[in-house]
Amino acid sequence: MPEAAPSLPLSADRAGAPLLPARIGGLVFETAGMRLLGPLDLDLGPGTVTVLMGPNGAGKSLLLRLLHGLVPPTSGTILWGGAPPTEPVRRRQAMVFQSPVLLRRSVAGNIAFALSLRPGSRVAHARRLDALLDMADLTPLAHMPARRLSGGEQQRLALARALALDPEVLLLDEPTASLDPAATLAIERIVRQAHDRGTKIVFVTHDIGQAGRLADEVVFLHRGRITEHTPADAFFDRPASREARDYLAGRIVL
Amino acid sequence: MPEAAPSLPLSADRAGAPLLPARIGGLVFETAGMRLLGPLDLDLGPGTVTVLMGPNGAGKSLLLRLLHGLVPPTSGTILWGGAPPTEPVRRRQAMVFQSPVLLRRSVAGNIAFALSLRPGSRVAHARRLDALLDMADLTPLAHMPARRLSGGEQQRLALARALALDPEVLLLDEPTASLDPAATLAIERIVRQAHDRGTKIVFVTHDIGQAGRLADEVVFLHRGRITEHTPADAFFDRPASREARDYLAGRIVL
Amino acid sequence: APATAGEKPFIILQSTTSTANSGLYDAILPKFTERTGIEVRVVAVGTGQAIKNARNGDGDVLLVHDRAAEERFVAEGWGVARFDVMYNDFVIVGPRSDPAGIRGLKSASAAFARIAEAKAPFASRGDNSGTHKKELRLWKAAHVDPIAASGRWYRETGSGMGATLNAASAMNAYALTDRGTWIAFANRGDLAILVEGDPALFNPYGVILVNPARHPHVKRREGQAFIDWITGPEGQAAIAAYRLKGHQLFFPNARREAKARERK
Amino acid sequence: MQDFAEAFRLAARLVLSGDPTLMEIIALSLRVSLSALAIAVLVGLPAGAFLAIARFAGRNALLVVLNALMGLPPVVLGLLVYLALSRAGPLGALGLLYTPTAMIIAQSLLITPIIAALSRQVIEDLDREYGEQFRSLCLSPYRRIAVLVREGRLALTTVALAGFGRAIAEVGAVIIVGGNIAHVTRVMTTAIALETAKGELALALALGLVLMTIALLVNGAVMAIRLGTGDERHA
Amino acid sequence: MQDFAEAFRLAARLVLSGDPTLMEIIALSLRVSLSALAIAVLVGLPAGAFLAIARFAGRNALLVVLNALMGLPPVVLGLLVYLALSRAGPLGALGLLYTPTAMIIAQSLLITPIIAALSRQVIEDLDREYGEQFRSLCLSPYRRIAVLVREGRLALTTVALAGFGRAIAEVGAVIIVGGNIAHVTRVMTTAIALETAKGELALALALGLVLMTIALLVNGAVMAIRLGTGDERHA
Ligand SMILES: Nc1ncnc2c1ncn2[C@@H]1O[C@H](COP(=O)(O)OP(=O)(O)OP(=O)(O)O)[C@@H](O)[C@H]1O
Ligand SMILES: Nc1ncnc2c1ncn2[C@@H]1O[C@H](COP(=O)(O)OP(=O)(O)OP(=O)(O)O)[C@@H](O)[C@H]1O
Ligand SMILES: [Mg+2]
Ligand SMILES: [Mg+2]
Repeated sequence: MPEAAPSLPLSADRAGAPLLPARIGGLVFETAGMRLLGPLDLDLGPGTVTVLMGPNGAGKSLLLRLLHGLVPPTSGTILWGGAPPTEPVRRRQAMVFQSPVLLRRSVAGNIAFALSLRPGSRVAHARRLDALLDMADLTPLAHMPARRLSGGEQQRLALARALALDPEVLLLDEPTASLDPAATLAIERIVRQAHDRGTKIVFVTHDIGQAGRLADEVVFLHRGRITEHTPADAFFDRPASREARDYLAGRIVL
Repeated sequence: MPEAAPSLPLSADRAGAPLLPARIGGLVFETAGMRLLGPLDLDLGPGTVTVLMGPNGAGKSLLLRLLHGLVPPTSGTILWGGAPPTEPVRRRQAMVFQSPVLLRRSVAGNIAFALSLRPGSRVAHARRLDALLDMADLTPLAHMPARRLSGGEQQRLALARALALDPEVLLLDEPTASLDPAATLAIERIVRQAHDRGTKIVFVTHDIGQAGRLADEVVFLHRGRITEHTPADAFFDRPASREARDYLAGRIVL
Repeated sequence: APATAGEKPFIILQSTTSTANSGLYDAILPKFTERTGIEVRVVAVGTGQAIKNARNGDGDVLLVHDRAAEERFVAEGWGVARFDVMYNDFVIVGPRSDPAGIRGLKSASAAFARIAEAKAPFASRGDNSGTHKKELRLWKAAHVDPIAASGRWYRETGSGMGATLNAASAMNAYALTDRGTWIAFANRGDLAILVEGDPALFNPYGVILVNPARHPHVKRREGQAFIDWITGPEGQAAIAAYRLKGHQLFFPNARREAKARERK
Repeated sequence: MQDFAEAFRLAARLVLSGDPTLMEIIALSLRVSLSALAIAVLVGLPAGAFLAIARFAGRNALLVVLNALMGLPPVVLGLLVYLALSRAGPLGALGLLYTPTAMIIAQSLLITPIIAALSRQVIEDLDREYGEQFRSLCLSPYRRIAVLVREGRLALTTVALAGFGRAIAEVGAVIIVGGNIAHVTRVMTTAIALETAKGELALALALGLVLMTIALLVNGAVMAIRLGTGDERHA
Repeated sequence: MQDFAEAFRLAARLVLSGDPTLMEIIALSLRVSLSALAIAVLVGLPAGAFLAIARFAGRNALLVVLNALMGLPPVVLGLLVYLALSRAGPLGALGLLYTPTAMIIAQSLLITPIIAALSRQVIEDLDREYGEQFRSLCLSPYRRIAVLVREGRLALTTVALAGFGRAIAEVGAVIIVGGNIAHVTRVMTTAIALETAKGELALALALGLVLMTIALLVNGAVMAIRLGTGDERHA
């Protein structure tokens, strides 16, 4: 992975009303009579990297899927710049899932597929494809069947594919869980760069060091509820909730 | 997850010639004309936790699969106590894959399935099942469909299932990549306990802190070759190879 | 619809499996085509199905062997007129061991009576075909109600002649068959002709032009040409000349005048 | 067109009248096709599963043969069984020709390759996902097949329904080995063929409607079971 | 038994002699069944894919009907097509009855439900894996189907081969709408039925052997293509 990730040529200009702030109100998700999430209120503003933390099974992945409009809430509202996350909104977001779902094509084919979903000339797409492969350090593997990649390589490919969509909001579910230290730092740099270019970042991680490096603010989730939503400095210095304190100390969060 | 993981009742007595030391000589794995691993020599002794590290795509998962006899080497030998890893050897090992492959059954059903592969009375198995669920902190989720679990919960289930096999050698491929800090520490404790009971541990991780806590010795893999194989203290204090130094520093390993 | 330009003119002949399977058409139709340039496409099905198809207008000419049904067909206006073409005869076949002892009987109904008495297996077509109707008339003449024994010694195969003979051959059962199919039939097993020659076994075939007044697309000219040919000297001679395994199968008997009234 | 209307009227009348001959025919159809299906599943599914997980020389050739056998014409199969069961044939002494047993034999032979070929594909796809895990667990081939079948039960049910469809709709083989003998071996399809040959098209269609109704009921029952057991939950 | 031996000899002789009538029949069989397969795939595969990904009221009922249609007897379908194409029927004016076109229509109708039902299952299983990712990417339903079909191409090929098998082996429908007219609509299966009716069992079997050889060649060609394109590589 190049030490300084090259900045990616952007595709078309972004259009439409701003997606941010996002306002989540009274959000509840239940299935089979069990409440998995909520009730939960949350505002996500522009210009910040929001890191979502919480123990396993707290509902982080579920919250991302709700924010992205992949599952409908049982009750409550999710509004991105006033609009619910239906297709027009979702098209302006990209999500990297906790376990990558890759197409049975080559590495390059997977990225090219995502590019083909966005406007742009053949030449522009080809250029972007090269840049993305380079960014994810996958150029030597461009022609490999994607499903044969190592765990970390697959995760990098999934991120490159999401960036190919040139989203205004990037929802990342533990995108560096299987990455080596250098790749982790490189991905963090790329995420920072995207953020600097105006992309809203929502980042799920269990890596406290990483959260400290990336986060502007932290949302801490526990058993489907938000126990705190604080600026990063405050969170790591003196977490307000007992749950977050236990979590950061590596103690079981009850 | 309970602070002090209960020690698991063991099933039948272990029998047969010892599996250790394992001797790997001249190991090479190639596919489609590409050399993915080797040539590589390695001895794994009893009584140590061996941590396998190396950048993404170095061949760590592949090496575990070779050690476990899931793929045949192109050339070279792998001998566990003198025997190649065919079924009689593999049956005394257990492997936790980098991405868990769970059966379309309940959480408890997945563990019960593994238990059913080992001798033991119904009662003994039921007792062990409860202990394993407790150990992995999955008791409240025992009747959930396993494939609906969160990423971290799935990983814990995969580990519990491997322990259900009561193996003499435990091959773990980034088993805590998606775990929260407390669960990570709990798993480390469980692995240590298994080690204390005589189970040989081979542990792949990118988490340097974790490696430091667990490792007796470190094998560092780079581009399919072993660049160093050193006691843990030595490795973290003054790694012998430039590759390992770069890796530990979070620099790209070339 | 008339034949499209460039395509050879053809007619569709709705006929029975017994005539087609005997090889008769393969032998005589090329002569007609050679003379007139008209191809004859034979659809060989059960007599009932052939008549139904013709009623629907899915054929230009009908050539079957169920006189009563043919005359009704014309009377109801589906056909123009019925002409005699040829006849052959039915025979009773059965196992050489002849458990019912019918060999050489002169009367078909007497033979049937003995079969019933002996409860010897009998394979019936059971499909309302010309052959089946003939068989039912013979049972009636023998004062036997075979349906009462259906599923026991009386086996209704509900199939064509060939399939019924295959079944009879495999079961060593008696059966009524037209001679043409029998001579052409290869899978005889232990079966042989046991009774033949009774005038009651006479089996006439008639030919009818499907009524263009009912079905305007019927190829009246070509169809009539076929009827004229097959009932004329050349066709009749061809029928008489056809031999299979040395046997004459069909006997021409056309007369020149129509048997039934023509309808407008 | 009037044939359609009449077919519906006839079908309704037939069913409502509870005509004993019709009931007998329906019962035999179900008995023959479900028996054949049971045999085909018992043989074809494990065979397909075995082919899915085994690797040996000539496997590809065997797969080609198996897939090609899905195109075995029922009439040809019927003839082969006929020749085997005929009095003059090797199994003639059993006296099975023109019995429901013969029909079951023919239909099982016909649909076993279909079940095997389709199961092979289903299970091979699953095994791609589970294969290494199962080898790690040292499952015996028998156990591995059993688990894969269980994991793939939804798709395999559809495979079985395809086999059932083929069997219940099949006429070419059963008419040859069964003989379509009234009250003995007459099933829905052979009765339909018979009425067609008679030119009784409306009646033939009516019987076809009844047959489709039966097929719908069977498929509906299977769907109800699927939904009832909540099998989709684990998918 | 001697029938078997004779059948093999006859089959070899038939093929080696290159008998033009036989070649004509083989060509027509392939033309009809491959055309029907092409139509059935073009219609049934997208239909199955749509059913796999769409959720709407009555979907389960529709799936039951679709699965049941796999059990539509060819004779019944043949009759329906016959009634439609008959001169007395609604499409009679087209003059399609007793033409290869009629046979293609009947066979496509017969195998479309099979292709649709089996593709539905294959694609639904795939969509369980890809569904959320595709919704995240905002794929149009059309694109989503296209991608799923591509991802499932191995299994879908087997589905198509099952459809081909059903078509090439089918006799009940084509004999009704085609009429088994020599040199016009005679295909392998209707020729086999004819020889069977004539009691020429050895010849019928020989034709069956030839048909199976064709099926083997088609399946072999498909396998060769699969292996050649290295499709398994991405699996
Ligand atoms: N469809 C479902 N049915 C029942 N339970 C579900 C379903 N989906 C998720 N869950 C449960 O909801 C809880 C939250 O899951 P989620 O995947 O959001 O956790 P998470 O915070 O992302 O955890 P992790 O850190 O392990 O990824 C889990 O306990 C999970 O088992
Ligand atoms: N069947 C295969 N064909 C081609 N290349 C393969 C195959 N299997 C693995 N590879 C390649 O081999 C290399 C080693 O893979 P492996 O999964 O062992 O890496 P790893 O060290 O476990 O990495 P990670 O830390 O990302 O899990 C990778 O570059 C991968 O792309
Ligand atoms: Mg998660
Ligand atoms: Mg790995």
